[in-house]
Amino acid sequence: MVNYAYLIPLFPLAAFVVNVFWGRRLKSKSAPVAILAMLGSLVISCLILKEVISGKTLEQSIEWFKVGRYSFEAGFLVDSLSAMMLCVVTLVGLLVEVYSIGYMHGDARYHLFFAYLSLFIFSMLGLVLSNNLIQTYIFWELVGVCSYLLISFWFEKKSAADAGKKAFITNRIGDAGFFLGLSTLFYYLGTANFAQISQRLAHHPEGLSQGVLALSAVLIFCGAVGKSAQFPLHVWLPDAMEGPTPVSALIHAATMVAAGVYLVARSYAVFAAGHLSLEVVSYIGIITSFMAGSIALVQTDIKRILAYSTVSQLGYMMIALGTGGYSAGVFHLMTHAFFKALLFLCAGSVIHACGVQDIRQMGGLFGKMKVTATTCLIGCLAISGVPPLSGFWSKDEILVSVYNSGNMVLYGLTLTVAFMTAFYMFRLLFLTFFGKPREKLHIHKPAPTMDWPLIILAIFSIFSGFVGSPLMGHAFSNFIYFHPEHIEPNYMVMVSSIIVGLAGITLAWVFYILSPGIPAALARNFSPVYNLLLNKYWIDEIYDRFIIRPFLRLTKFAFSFDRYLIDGAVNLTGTSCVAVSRVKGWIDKYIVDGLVNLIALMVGALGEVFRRLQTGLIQNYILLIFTGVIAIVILLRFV
Amino acid sequence: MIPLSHYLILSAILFSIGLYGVFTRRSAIGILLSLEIMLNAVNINFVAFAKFMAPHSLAGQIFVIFTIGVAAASTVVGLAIIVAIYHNYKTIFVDEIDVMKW
Amino acid sequence: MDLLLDLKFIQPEIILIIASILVLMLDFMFKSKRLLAYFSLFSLCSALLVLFRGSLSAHSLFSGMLVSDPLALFLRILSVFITAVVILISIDYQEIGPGMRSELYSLLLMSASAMMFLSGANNLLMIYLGIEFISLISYILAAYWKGNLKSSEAGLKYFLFGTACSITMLYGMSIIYGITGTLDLPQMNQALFNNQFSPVVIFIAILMVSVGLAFKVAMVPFHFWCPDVYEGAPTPVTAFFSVGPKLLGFAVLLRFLLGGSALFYQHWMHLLGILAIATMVVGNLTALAQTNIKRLLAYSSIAHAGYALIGLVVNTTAGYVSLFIYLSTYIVMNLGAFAVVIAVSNQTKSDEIKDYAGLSANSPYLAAMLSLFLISLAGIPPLAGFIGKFYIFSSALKEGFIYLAIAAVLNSVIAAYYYFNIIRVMYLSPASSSAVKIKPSPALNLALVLSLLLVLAIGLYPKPVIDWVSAALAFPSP
Amino acid sequence: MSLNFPLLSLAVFLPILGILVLFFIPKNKTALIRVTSGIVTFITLIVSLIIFANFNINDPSPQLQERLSWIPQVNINYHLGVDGLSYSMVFLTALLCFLACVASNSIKERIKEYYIFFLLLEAGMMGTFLALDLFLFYVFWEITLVPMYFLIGIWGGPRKEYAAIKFFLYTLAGSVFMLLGILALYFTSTPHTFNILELTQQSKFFALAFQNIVFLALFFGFAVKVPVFPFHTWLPDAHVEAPTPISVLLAGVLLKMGAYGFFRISYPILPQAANYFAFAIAVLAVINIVYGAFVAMAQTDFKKMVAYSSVSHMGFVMLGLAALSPVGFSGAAMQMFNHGVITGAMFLLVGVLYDRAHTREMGAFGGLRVNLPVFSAVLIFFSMASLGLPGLSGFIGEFLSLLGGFKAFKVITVISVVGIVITAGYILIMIQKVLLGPMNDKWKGLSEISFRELVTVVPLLVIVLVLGVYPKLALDIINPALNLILNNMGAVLP
Amino acid sequence: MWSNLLSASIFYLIAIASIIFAILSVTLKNMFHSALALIVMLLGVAAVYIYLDAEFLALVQILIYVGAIMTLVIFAIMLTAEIYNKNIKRQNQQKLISLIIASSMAGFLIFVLSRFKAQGGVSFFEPLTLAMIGKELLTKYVLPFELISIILLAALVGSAAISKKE
Repeated sequence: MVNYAYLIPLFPLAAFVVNVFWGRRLKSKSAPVAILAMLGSLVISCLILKEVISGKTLEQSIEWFKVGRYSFEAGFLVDSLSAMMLCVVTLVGLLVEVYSIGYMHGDARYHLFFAYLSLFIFSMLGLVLSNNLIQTYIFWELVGVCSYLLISFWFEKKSAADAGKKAFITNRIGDAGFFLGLSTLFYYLGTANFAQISQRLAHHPEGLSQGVLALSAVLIFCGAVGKSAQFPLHVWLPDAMEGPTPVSALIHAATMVAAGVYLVARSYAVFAAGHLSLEVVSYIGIITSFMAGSIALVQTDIKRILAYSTVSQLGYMMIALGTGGYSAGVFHLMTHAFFKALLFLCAGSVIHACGVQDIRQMGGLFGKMKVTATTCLIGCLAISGVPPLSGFWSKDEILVSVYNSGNMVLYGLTLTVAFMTAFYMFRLLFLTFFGKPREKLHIHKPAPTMDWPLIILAIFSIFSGFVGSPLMGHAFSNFIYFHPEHIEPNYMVMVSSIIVGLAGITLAWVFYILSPGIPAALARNFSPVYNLLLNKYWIDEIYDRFIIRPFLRLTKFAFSFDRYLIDGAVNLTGTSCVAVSRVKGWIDKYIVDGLVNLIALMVGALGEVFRRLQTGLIQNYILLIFTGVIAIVILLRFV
Repeated sequence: MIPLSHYLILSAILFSIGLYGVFTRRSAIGILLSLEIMLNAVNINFVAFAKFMAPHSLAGQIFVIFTIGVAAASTVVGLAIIVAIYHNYKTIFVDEIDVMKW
Repeated sequence: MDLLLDLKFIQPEIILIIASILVLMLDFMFKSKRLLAYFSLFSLCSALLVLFRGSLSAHSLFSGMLVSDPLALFLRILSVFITAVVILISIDYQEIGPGMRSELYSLLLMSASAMMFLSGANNLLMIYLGIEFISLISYILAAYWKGNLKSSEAGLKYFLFGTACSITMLYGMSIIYGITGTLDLPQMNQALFNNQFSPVVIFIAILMVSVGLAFKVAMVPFHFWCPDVYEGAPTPVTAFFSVGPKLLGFAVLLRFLLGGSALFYQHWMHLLGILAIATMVVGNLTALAQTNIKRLLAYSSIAHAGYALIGLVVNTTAGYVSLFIYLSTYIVMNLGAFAVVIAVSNQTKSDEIKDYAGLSANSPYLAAMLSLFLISLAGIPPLAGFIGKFYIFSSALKEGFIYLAIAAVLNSVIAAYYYFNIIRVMYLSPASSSAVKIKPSPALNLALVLSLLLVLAIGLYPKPVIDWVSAALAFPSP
Repeated sequence: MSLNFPLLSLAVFLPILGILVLFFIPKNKTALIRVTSGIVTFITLIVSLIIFANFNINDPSPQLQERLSWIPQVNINYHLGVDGLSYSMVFLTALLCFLACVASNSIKERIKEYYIFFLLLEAGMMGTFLALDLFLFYVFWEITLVPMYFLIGIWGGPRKEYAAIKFFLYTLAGSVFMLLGILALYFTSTPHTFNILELTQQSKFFALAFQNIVFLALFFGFAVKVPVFPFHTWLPDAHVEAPTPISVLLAGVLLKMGAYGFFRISYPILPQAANYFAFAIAVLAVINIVYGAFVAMAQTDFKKMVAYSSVSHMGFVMLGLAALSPVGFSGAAMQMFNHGVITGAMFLLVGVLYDRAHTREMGAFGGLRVNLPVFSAVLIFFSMASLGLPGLSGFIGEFLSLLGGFKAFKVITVISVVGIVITAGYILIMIQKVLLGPMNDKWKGLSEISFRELVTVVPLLVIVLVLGVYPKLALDIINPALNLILNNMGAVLP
Repeated sequence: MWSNLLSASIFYLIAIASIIFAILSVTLKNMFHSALALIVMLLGVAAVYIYLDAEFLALVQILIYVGAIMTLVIFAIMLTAEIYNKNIKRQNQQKLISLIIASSMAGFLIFVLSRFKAQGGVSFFEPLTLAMIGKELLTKYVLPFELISIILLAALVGSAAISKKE
């Protein structure tokens, strides 16, 4: 079954082609097409997972094209990591598509939505399956484009268009770094294939100094930072919430953002070889997660909170990978995919139901939306790391790996982030579903097709954790590992994470249910901190003032430089304008046109001098001739 | 006897006088006259060289005969043009005849 | 003294002289002046036939007066061709009234014979007489437009300027005669080599002689007459000036420099080089701001003289071959361009460039023709002009005259600007309301088509022309 | 195996035949004129396909050679030949000319003259790519100048005269120096020859100092055409003022003549000089990329922006050239072909918009995607391609050039990668300004892209997609020729 | 010996006279007077020819130059009727420069030509009789002879064409 792996991405591609060309006629039937394709891929992925669990891996590749002595191949690699990712992507993709039927009902470009969604899933699957860095880079950018198309899906809204553009450009910056890392590796190792890279790195080839290796690792990580919205390039994810919620659920929670982590995992050999790069990964991870976590505390838009929580959780995974917890990071990636997708879809139902996104206007929806509320509760519990849900196990693994890495400051910070996560998730829960309804909101029940995916995701959120838990003998870490490591459960860390989680929940309960006045009071006397967090550390403003605006001014200068300086130095057409002074307008344009006319001016002026010489008087001519003769004679006498 | 160089000096002086005349004379006929002077200077040259440098060949003198013939022809043409100028411009002052310039 | 034998060689010249006299007689018999033109064309064709049939042995005639070597034959054929085309384009030129037609044709025929004599002249006397003959006819032709102020002014200027220069040339000749004691060019060359006079004397003599020739060629310090005379003279005459005398001027300059001054070559080279560049620069720059098309073509002919001079500066057989290839292509293009100028001025009665506005709209045929000739003059392949320029550049580069090549190259870019300025006026600016379709007369059309075919033929397949010219210059230069 | 039938000459002189036919059609029968020109360009396209049929891919040396002595005294002969590299350009020329001819319906006045100049231009371009004799190459190079002057000058926009004469003088000044270079080569080659193949053999005997001077002379000629940084100011004016189908050809083919010149003449004949100037060219290339992208970002006029983007994209070609490695060369050759296809399509689309809205100010549009869905989809597709999105052909050229460039000049390539990001910037800004955002009612009446316009764009779309996914098709044609050039330069390269 | 001295002094007299009259003809205000001055100069030149044993040339000079050409010039002067009003300025403004140029020209020529040494002494071989000139004209220089006649014809035809009334 494994050698049919290439079929998996082809199904969604077929769906995309069908929906794009015949979508208009299919009208509402374009959704089942996409869902059928997704089902096919899911079935194959599960079969492949079963085979991979039984130890079978496969790498096949054909020659894409050959240039000089380098041959670029295209192929697919099926091993434990990719099999797991395949299942996660196809499963979440299927559920999101089912959910979208209800959510996108009645949209003018309904078929286009499903077409873009299938294209996205195709490129994501392609990325997961690819066996070399170049192919990953190609699908990497395709994924970027699909996210651009989906974010600016409702392009009538200017904010959506801007968000799409911002996302794409930030990704592009990350990709530039990725490309440089890729070409350094390609240059030094002569190949881009993952297997060969780890092989050649094993008997560390000459010429490839530690510095260069670390640099290429960091550059590749730079691509991951762009895609997984880590610290310097995270600004695009909160704005990406402009897109429809299922998009946010699939792309900005489960799959695309996870691609960065997947990439680091996939090329872990490069990171491991260079000792410096892992520190960079973990530091970036901690900064991102702490910052995002703190911002989420004060946000009011339901989707923005979840976005910042995603950024924070991705930071978590990066910390795990950074501190050597390879399987911990990947495990958290899987579990996070489920419960974050669940949370986003719940948020989607809430927005779909009451049409508003600001949690301060919501309240007391528990009674009206029982299913959404309960599943949301499960999601929040999972993410806060309350046992026995999946979040607890994966977060615990990460905490253990951080603890084992010996960096106590890092451990402390990770704990505080866990506390913050629990706090803002339950703040969200209490404000939306519990307490008294603040405003008169007309609620209409979400369709059943929107409820079933929630329930399935809730189930997965609960049980997916056990795979990696000690109860099942750390099956997950034996399945996906960089090099086999034996982790014995560290009960102290487990207890501390539970305590922290519960503390966060109770504090949220106290703040928002018991005495709603406290947060407002707190905000007042800690106002500088509150404003800092509310305005997202003013990062967007900083970027705008110090990068974007000077950049635009530079382009204006470059253009004027081009028109006046260079154009002026070479252009000859100004000649006649000097002599022909009648056409005034024409001249202003040329004189204004710049330096190029300078040469033209001189040539013209010289022409004018010779012209004046022609006085028309015959005797001047004869006189000039004989002066010429005399001059020649004198000249040659002495030369 | 009179050495060759004296003749040549005479012709050089006459040539320059003619030249000066061509430069300064305002009337076209004046210029024509000065041209005749220059031509005579050249003829003297030719005959002088014929006598001193190539006494037994007649080339020099024959050349002068032809130059005089040509001088006659060119004077005819010159005067015809001057008359035509006078007919059109009503003046033969060369510095007033400059319709065409630059 | 096999006089009769020599006569056989100058049959074409005799035919033309007789024809020119006959034309005067026929004037009384025939009412329509076109017949006169056809008669003169017929006589030119018969002269051409005789020329082609004539034998090609390189020996001197009339005891050293003429020499009938390949170069002479080449020049004579070209002179006849030039005169034929000039007569062709002057048939329908309205400015010259019917009364003066016969004299015009007879003078043109005489000028043809004069040019043919000059091409073979191998004796100082013959050179002087030939030059004077052509000059006299040119002075008359320049002033030929009876009522027109400009024409008589052109005639006067040309006359005074020309006579002054030819007398200076004569003075130079007298000094050379003094030095060498002979008038015969070959003997003169021998004498110049082994004489005991100081180089300065010889140098001044040669300088003064080439003043006369440079005047004909319109080289820089002697080019002042050119714009005024070209603008003033009737257009067919201007066409004749820009091609006929210029070609002969170069030929005699070559014969004279080739023979006499080979001795002083190193002096000459740099001086001539500087003069060539000066000619190009003055010609091109002043042309930039011209408004009258005849005056512009005058400056362009000065510039082209500059380019041709490079062939002389290089002073190798290849250089001379490129010189004459350049001149033959220049002749063809220039005649074509002037034919169009005549056609347009017949209709619009003006030579101002702005009156060419929108010519492509109402008479596309003429506009296309003029554009083709101008593009060829600018030296853009695949037309004849490029072949000429290519040969000149290659001969300059071959002998290492890099500075000349670069100067010529830059000048051709400037030249392209003012040629395209005319094309811009014709094609890009809107036609004035009064413009009307200009139909060239059949004779003019024939001249146009003939020169167009030649320009394209030389451009696309220059081999025959190059063979012809290199054969002409194959005679062993002394 | 050369067919007895002179295919290459047919390809070059077919348009001239077309001109002769057009002469006999009266001026007012515009429909007939359009059809005949369409047929002529189509047949030329078919001929280029037939050439491919007779073309043996793995034989790197020029094939189907035709040799006729033209001016024997100076050893100039009419020598045509096609190899992988020139075939890609020939096919591009034939295709773009056919599409531009179909798109020329937007030309409304002086139609007969338009098509005569159009066909003459095609003949010139075709000849330049097929000529194997330096003199013939120069003649065809100059032939393209005159029709382009008229095409821009007569049918252009408001400042057409200025743009036309500027284009003409820039290229002429450059090509005139090129002529000196060619002559210098002619005189130093023993036995004097203009033949490119023989000169390549003799490249070992040219001294380095001589090579440098000639390389500089040729560089001026080609750099103006590519255009390389300091000589590029004619491009935006020429593009903005030229009518749409002509700017398709201008961007699609004329720019490639410069780069082709480097490939065919400068590099193989003057290897040491190429190596000597490699770094300088790389620096100019990166200036081209980054500076071009910067200025494109500041544009408000759609066509000017695409013009400056061409400057930026051609920078990659120069980078690939400077890399002097198989990867770099293939990148440059691919980029030449792909840029031709993509920018050609972009200009066609700009033309579609201009014919309807008669303005090119990007700010004036906005929200066109609502009632112009098909047009927007195609425009986004080609914008993504010109952005260098993997999976489309634009990416292959840039990727290989950068990879090749990286090997040779690390810092320069890093800066050029910044160029890619800026390219993404201005393209997305363009998409947002023109297509996205609320539908402004000014353009309510705009009609969707017509079938004929779509026909001109679809073949390009297919090529971009096919070459994007499977570039082996094009690379297998181009690579043998490039390897041959590199082997000849072999001794010189590091 | 004494007769040599006498003829030499007469020669210098004639030379100086012709130079003076040349200057006069160039500077005189009245055109008619300058024409007369020119005639005298021409006669002087004829005398110089005699000194140079070119009697025939002197004759030709007097006959053609003075006889034909000068009469023609005087007719032209009459035609253009400028001779009477004295007050018109005869010389234009560039007098000074032309003086410098003309004199430097003279200087150069004199400096150059003065170094000509007489060659082959002054002995008289057989006197150059008129018959010899005639024979030479019709044998060696027959072509120029014919040519000069055609030139004169052309001049005649041309000037007639220009000046005839419509």
